[in-house]
Amino acid sequence: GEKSTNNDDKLKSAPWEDIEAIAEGTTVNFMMWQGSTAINDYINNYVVPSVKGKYNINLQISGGQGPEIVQLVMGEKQADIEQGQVDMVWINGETFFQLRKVKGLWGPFVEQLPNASLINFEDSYISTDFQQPVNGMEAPWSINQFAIVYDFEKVPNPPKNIPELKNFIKEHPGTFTISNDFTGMTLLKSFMAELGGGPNVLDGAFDENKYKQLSQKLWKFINDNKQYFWKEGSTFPKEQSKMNQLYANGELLIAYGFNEGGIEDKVLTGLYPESTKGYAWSNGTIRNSNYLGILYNSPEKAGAMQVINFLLSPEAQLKKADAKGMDSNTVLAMDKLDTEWKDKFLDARKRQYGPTLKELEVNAIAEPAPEYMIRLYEDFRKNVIEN
Amino acid sequence: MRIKKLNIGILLFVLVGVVPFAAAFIYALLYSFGIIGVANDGFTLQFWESVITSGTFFKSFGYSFLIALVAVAISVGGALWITLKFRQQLETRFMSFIIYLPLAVPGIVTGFFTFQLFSKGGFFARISHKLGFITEASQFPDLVNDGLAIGIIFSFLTMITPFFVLLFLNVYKNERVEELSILAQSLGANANQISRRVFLPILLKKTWVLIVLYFIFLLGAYEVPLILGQESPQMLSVLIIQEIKQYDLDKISEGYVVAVLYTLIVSVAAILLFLPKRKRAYAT
Amino acid sequence: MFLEVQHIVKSFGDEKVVKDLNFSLSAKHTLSILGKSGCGKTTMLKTIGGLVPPDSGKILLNGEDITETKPEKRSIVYLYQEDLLFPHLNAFENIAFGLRLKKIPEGLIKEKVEHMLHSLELEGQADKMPTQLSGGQRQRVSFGRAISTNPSLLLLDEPFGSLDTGTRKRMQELFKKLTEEFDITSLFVTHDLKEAVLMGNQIGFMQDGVLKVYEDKKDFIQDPQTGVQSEIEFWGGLL
Amino acid sequence: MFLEVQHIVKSFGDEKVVKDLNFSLSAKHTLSILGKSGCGKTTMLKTIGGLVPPDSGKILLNGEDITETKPEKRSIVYLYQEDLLFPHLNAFENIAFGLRLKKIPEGLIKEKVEHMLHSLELEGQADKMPTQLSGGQRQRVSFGRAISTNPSLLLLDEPFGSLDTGTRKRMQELFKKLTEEFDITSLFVTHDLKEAVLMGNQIGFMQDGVLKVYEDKKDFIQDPQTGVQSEIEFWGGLL
Amino acid sequence: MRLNWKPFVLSLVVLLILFPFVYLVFLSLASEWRFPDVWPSYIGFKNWVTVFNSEAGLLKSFFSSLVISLSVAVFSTTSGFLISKAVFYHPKKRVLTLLAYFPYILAPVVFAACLSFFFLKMGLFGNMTGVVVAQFIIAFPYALLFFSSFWNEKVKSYEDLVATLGGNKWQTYTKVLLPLAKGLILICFFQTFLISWFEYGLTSIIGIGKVQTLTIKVFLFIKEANYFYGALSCCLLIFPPVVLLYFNKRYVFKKFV
Ligand SMILES: Nc1ncnc2c1ncn2[C@@H]1O[C@H](COP(=O)(O)OP(=O)(O)OP(=O)(O)O)[C@@H](O)[C@H]1O
Ligand SMILES: Nc1ncnc2c1ncn2[C@@H]1O[C@H](COP(=O)(O)OP(=O)(O)OP(=O)(O)O)[C@@H](O)[C@H]1O
Ligand SMILES: [Mg+2]
Ligand SMILES: [Mg+2]
Repeated sequence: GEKSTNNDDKLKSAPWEDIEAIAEGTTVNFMMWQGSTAINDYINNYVVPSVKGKYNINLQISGGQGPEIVQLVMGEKQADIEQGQVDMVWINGETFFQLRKVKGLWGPFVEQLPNASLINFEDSYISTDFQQPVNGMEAPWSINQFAIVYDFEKVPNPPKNIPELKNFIKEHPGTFTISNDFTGMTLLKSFMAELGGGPNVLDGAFDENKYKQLSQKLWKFINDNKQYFWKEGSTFPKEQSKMNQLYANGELLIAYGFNEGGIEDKVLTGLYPESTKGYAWSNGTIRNSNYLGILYNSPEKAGAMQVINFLLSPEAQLKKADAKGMDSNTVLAMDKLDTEWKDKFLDARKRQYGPTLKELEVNAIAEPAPEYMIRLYEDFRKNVIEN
Repeated sequence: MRIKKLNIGILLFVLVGVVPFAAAFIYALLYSFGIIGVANDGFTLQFWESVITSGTFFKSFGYSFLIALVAVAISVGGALWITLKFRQQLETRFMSFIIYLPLAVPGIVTGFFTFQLFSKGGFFARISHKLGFITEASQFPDLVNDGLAIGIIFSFLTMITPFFVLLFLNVYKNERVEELSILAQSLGANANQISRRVFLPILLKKTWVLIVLYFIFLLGAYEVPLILGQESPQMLSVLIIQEIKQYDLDKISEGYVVAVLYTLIVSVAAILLFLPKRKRAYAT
Repeated sequence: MFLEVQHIVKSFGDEKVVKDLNFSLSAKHTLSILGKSGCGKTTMLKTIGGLVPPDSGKILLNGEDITETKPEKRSIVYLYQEDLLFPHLNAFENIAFGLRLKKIPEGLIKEKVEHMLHSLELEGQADKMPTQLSGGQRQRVSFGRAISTNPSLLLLDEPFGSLDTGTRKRMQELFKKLTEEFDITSLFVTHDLKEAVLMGNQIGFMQDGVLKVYEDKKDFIQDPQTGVQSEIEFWGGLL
Repeated sequence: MFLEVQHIVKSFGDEKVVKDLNFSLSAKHTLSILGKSGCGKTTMLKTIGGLVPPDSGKILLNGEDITETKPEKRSIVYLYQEDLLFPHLNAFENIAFGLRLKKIPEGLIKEKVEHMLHSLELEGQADKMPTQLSGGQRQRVSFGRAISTNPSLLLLDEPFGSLDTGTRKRMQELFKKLTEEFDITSLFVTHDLKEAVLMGNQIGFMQDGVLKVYEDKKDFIQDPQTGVQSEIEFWGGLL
Repeated sequence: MRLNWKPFVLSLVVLLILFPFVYLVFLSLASEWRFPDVWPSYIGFKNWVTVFNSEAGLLKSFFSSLVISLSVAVFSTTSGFLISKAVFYHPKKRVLTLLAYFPYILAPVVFAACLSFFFLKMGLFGNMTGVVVAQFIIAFPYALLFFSSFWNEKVKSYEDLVATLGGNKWQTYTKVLLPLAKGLILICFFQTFLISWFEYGLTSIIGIGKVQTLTIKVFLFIKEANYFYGALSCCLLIFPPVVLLYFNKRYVFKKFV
């Protein structure tokens, strides 16, 4: 145990050539969400063969998102497993917060990655996750913004603020809802910011008073208008995916989600109608990044670093930005790239249906402190669902 | 010699059938008191307190209980009826294959399928729209994710009724119910009396244990209520997993409290139900 | 004639088990039937009871053609050769079964069944389940159940085969008493010559799928085929 | 003595079924056993066969204490009262069963079983499954299965109860022939007085859980309790 | 003549049973199908092509699923049959049976969550052996209870009969017990195969996605947004057992139903 910890510590300061040497020929386990064909296609048919070819690394993918990763880490901690089963994970702020809490991440490691130099860490949407500085404990993989999704043929004028939403659901009862998960709570955070009077109201550390005051207003708004929600507000979809299905089959007129609503992919696969569009709330919606981390007991930390470095390379990021493919926004800063790559990025296939990150930029809000999320979960259940 | 041989079997049984359960239960118990768990720091009653005072568990338990009860009652009733009326027809080669088919459909597929059919934008809603019964999706009746758990119960029915039909057909054969029925007839029983005094008691007596087990199985069902259930009250497994996987790591133990409470209640019920020597039970 | 059986034929595959069965029986009479093992006695009874459909022929009960009638509509009780008891009921309830169907008041049922248990020499066995009874006890329970419903036609397939001589004798007496009391007509298959002679108003001998009914018991006793003569010899020789 | 049974006691619950059973039997002898229905005959045989553990007492076979020996090691064959045939095997295979266990060559089995089927008057029934056989045919198959293994001790529980007089006689002769040929010792439970007299070298009468073995057949015939006398009277009266 | 309603009801039942299979296949071929359209605007193999292209190693998953499920079915059916005999002939049968119920009482998902710790400790994590053992623990009590009704007085009599005819334990099994239980054994095999085939929660925890069974591969799609892919996944899940059932039916149905 002692020795491997020492070796791991050395990795943090080792020159990249050493790391590359250690990484050569290793098998790296990557746990990630596998629920999309576009993402699986990118990973299985591009990333896996590429790292094999370039670095002779066997990249093995296992399925699992936030809760599974947290459970795995907690389980392995509990059982004192020194050689963990998973090396690297794909996480968002929610999981980052949880993993930090149980000290499940290894790092900092980001600065050592050669491709990290192409990322603008000045950008607070990249360097701060859930109001917590990332500090090199996780590498940004892509950046995206929460967006509202609608069908412009059915709804020519979608609501852009709370009063408009109120009128909209009175006109179209049963066509709007809040998913009782990360996505729904994120929407509620933007609502809370709006009720507080501006996009930056929730910035900074958690403020109990502010929360109490604003959430009161929020619950009042929801409860007063619940009867116009989906199923008259008697219940709410458990997950965002369920809400998306309801939108897809025509039950809901409005949906929402990260990754600019995930519209492009869903239209291309025939789930959403081609008349689907996305936009940002006028008071702003949350913009954040998602990240790649290395677990505290990863047996192949060097291999994982190598893979992450590859994932941050212009080549991999460009491929990932393809609107017909995984369609995610690069975290690379255009001004740090060679012109050759810059041009390629500018020439990359553009979205046909979904909004671009640029279009939403003006209405971006930073993710508030994690405590807001915890409290919203609890109080949404107490004050709305069980009410 | 004879005794010794049996004991190896029993030993294996305990090893595979009992030890894992006991270990899992103890693990959950320790977790519920905060004794283990990475995010916990030592023994506390706080999780038990908060679960018991919030009342969510008991609501959930009652809700699950009712759903499982209704589903088991209807499907046992239906399966008995089918066995009674269609026994001969079901024995043909084609039918005997057909009735096995539903066993190849797992809960998650049933849930998925039920949702596709019965949601407000689903298959039947579209047909209703085409036929002019409704003009908008929201007018379609609430059949999934609904308060009365219609969708869940429907799924449960399609899952367990075929099983019960197969079970009853078998018992019917093995216990010579056919011959006993004819005997009862010649003793003057009419069709109704045969069902009540021969068919039902023999079949139910032979199978009640399995019926109770299926009830428990439904009580702890996860996938179907996850897809078709509502947010409050939820069925127990959904509640437990939600708590265990929750965002707030400090409260994960509450999930284990619910699990332990649930296990205790059902165990006590099972002991009361199964253990007393039943006077009329005949050797099986 | 109460029961008339006309030209009944029944085969299993190529094997003609019952060939042209013809006989009739007056009401309140008992016809004893003897015959070699496997000669078709059980098949005949089951055909009359409606449990096995005949290939051809006719059965009349009280002048009515019942060949196509379902077993439960025939008001004929068939007593199985093997003792078929309801596995979920104890001895008491097995006997009470037919009575309960008739909605007889509880008190009366209890009285009747207890009386029957007493006559069957089964006191103290009332609460036993079928698997806990001895072979002869099961047979008696099954007999008691059949006879306590007072059927108009009773088909008995070796009802006392597993009983010792003493018990058998008392059961025979019980049977006689009850058939007289309740005007029961019956076919009585047995392998016991003595029993056949004692129980039957008439005696039939089945051979090669054909039933020969003796007009008179005398004829039966004198017929060397039946084995009565050798029996007389045997017992005489023991003196 | 070949078989010695000493102080065997067996109760079911409160009911003492076998009380202090004591008897012995020489090799190659047959002991006929009579007794009232439910008196404990089956229980006694099962205890000797090792299928029911006695509450106390001792069983010696050939001088060796076998009370704790497993049934398959006793080389005692018990023939069930009800005809218990393997439902998945036809008549031929049921009879061949014991032989197959001994890994006798196929040709020999075929020969032996066919011979046995012939002796049992079951030609043409070889391919039938148990449910297709008549009561008496089943009983004969089950008898044939038991005896074809040539056990050293054979326990028969009413082996011929469902047979007609003629067949029964021939089976009795077959049994005599085979026991002599293969030196089989046996206990023979029957309800038929004649059979008891014919088959047994000795006769035992079971009552109240105790077996009384008559020294001499004469004593048995003269004992009014056994019913032989009334039988003699009956048949004499028919003349 | 009274109208005979049975054939109608029966036909309806057949339709109801077949409908899901047909509908799922249909849905997996559809695309762009929304309320209130009664007919999809696209029918074709687009979804199948996309999924088979993006999901590398589907075939490999299929075979590892097959290996796992067959092992679990074989182990649990065999041990269930053998051990159930010891349990249901034991004088303390009632207590033992009760103990066998308990794994059911602890809801399966919870059972899985609690067991993972011990699997981690024993090094049975993230490999095929671990998954087989874990699924075996779930399937075993099922198999055990499944055979409870088999061990009755009658079977005991057959066993005794073999014993008095001089047969040893092995012969009792091969010549009588197994042939008698053949139908039940096949059904139990099929059921435990299904338990293993459909097992998701436990497999995903113990196998942590490294043991990629078919179920693990396709499960996400059922839950995720694109229900056309979901239907496709359902097809992948349910048709292999149906095929197995079809090939099995000759054996199963003769003896059974
Ligand atoms: N398993 C059991 N549980 C309780 N009582 C039993 C059991 N087996 C037998 N008995 C009782 O023990 C007594 C003797 O039974 P046994 O079968 O030995 O009689 P038997 O002499 O063979 O009678 P029969 O001639 O009628 O076959 C009967 O009263 C019977 O009810
Ligand atoms: N289902 C069947 N299939 C084929 N053959 C059968 C079937 N039932 C009876 N048999 C045959 O028909 C013949 C007559 O059988 P049945 O049972 O009527 O005889 P039985 O006179 O009652 O004989 P026992 O006195 O031995 O009971 C026998 O040879 C028997 O094997
Ligand atoms: Mg017969
Ligand atoms: Mg007996």
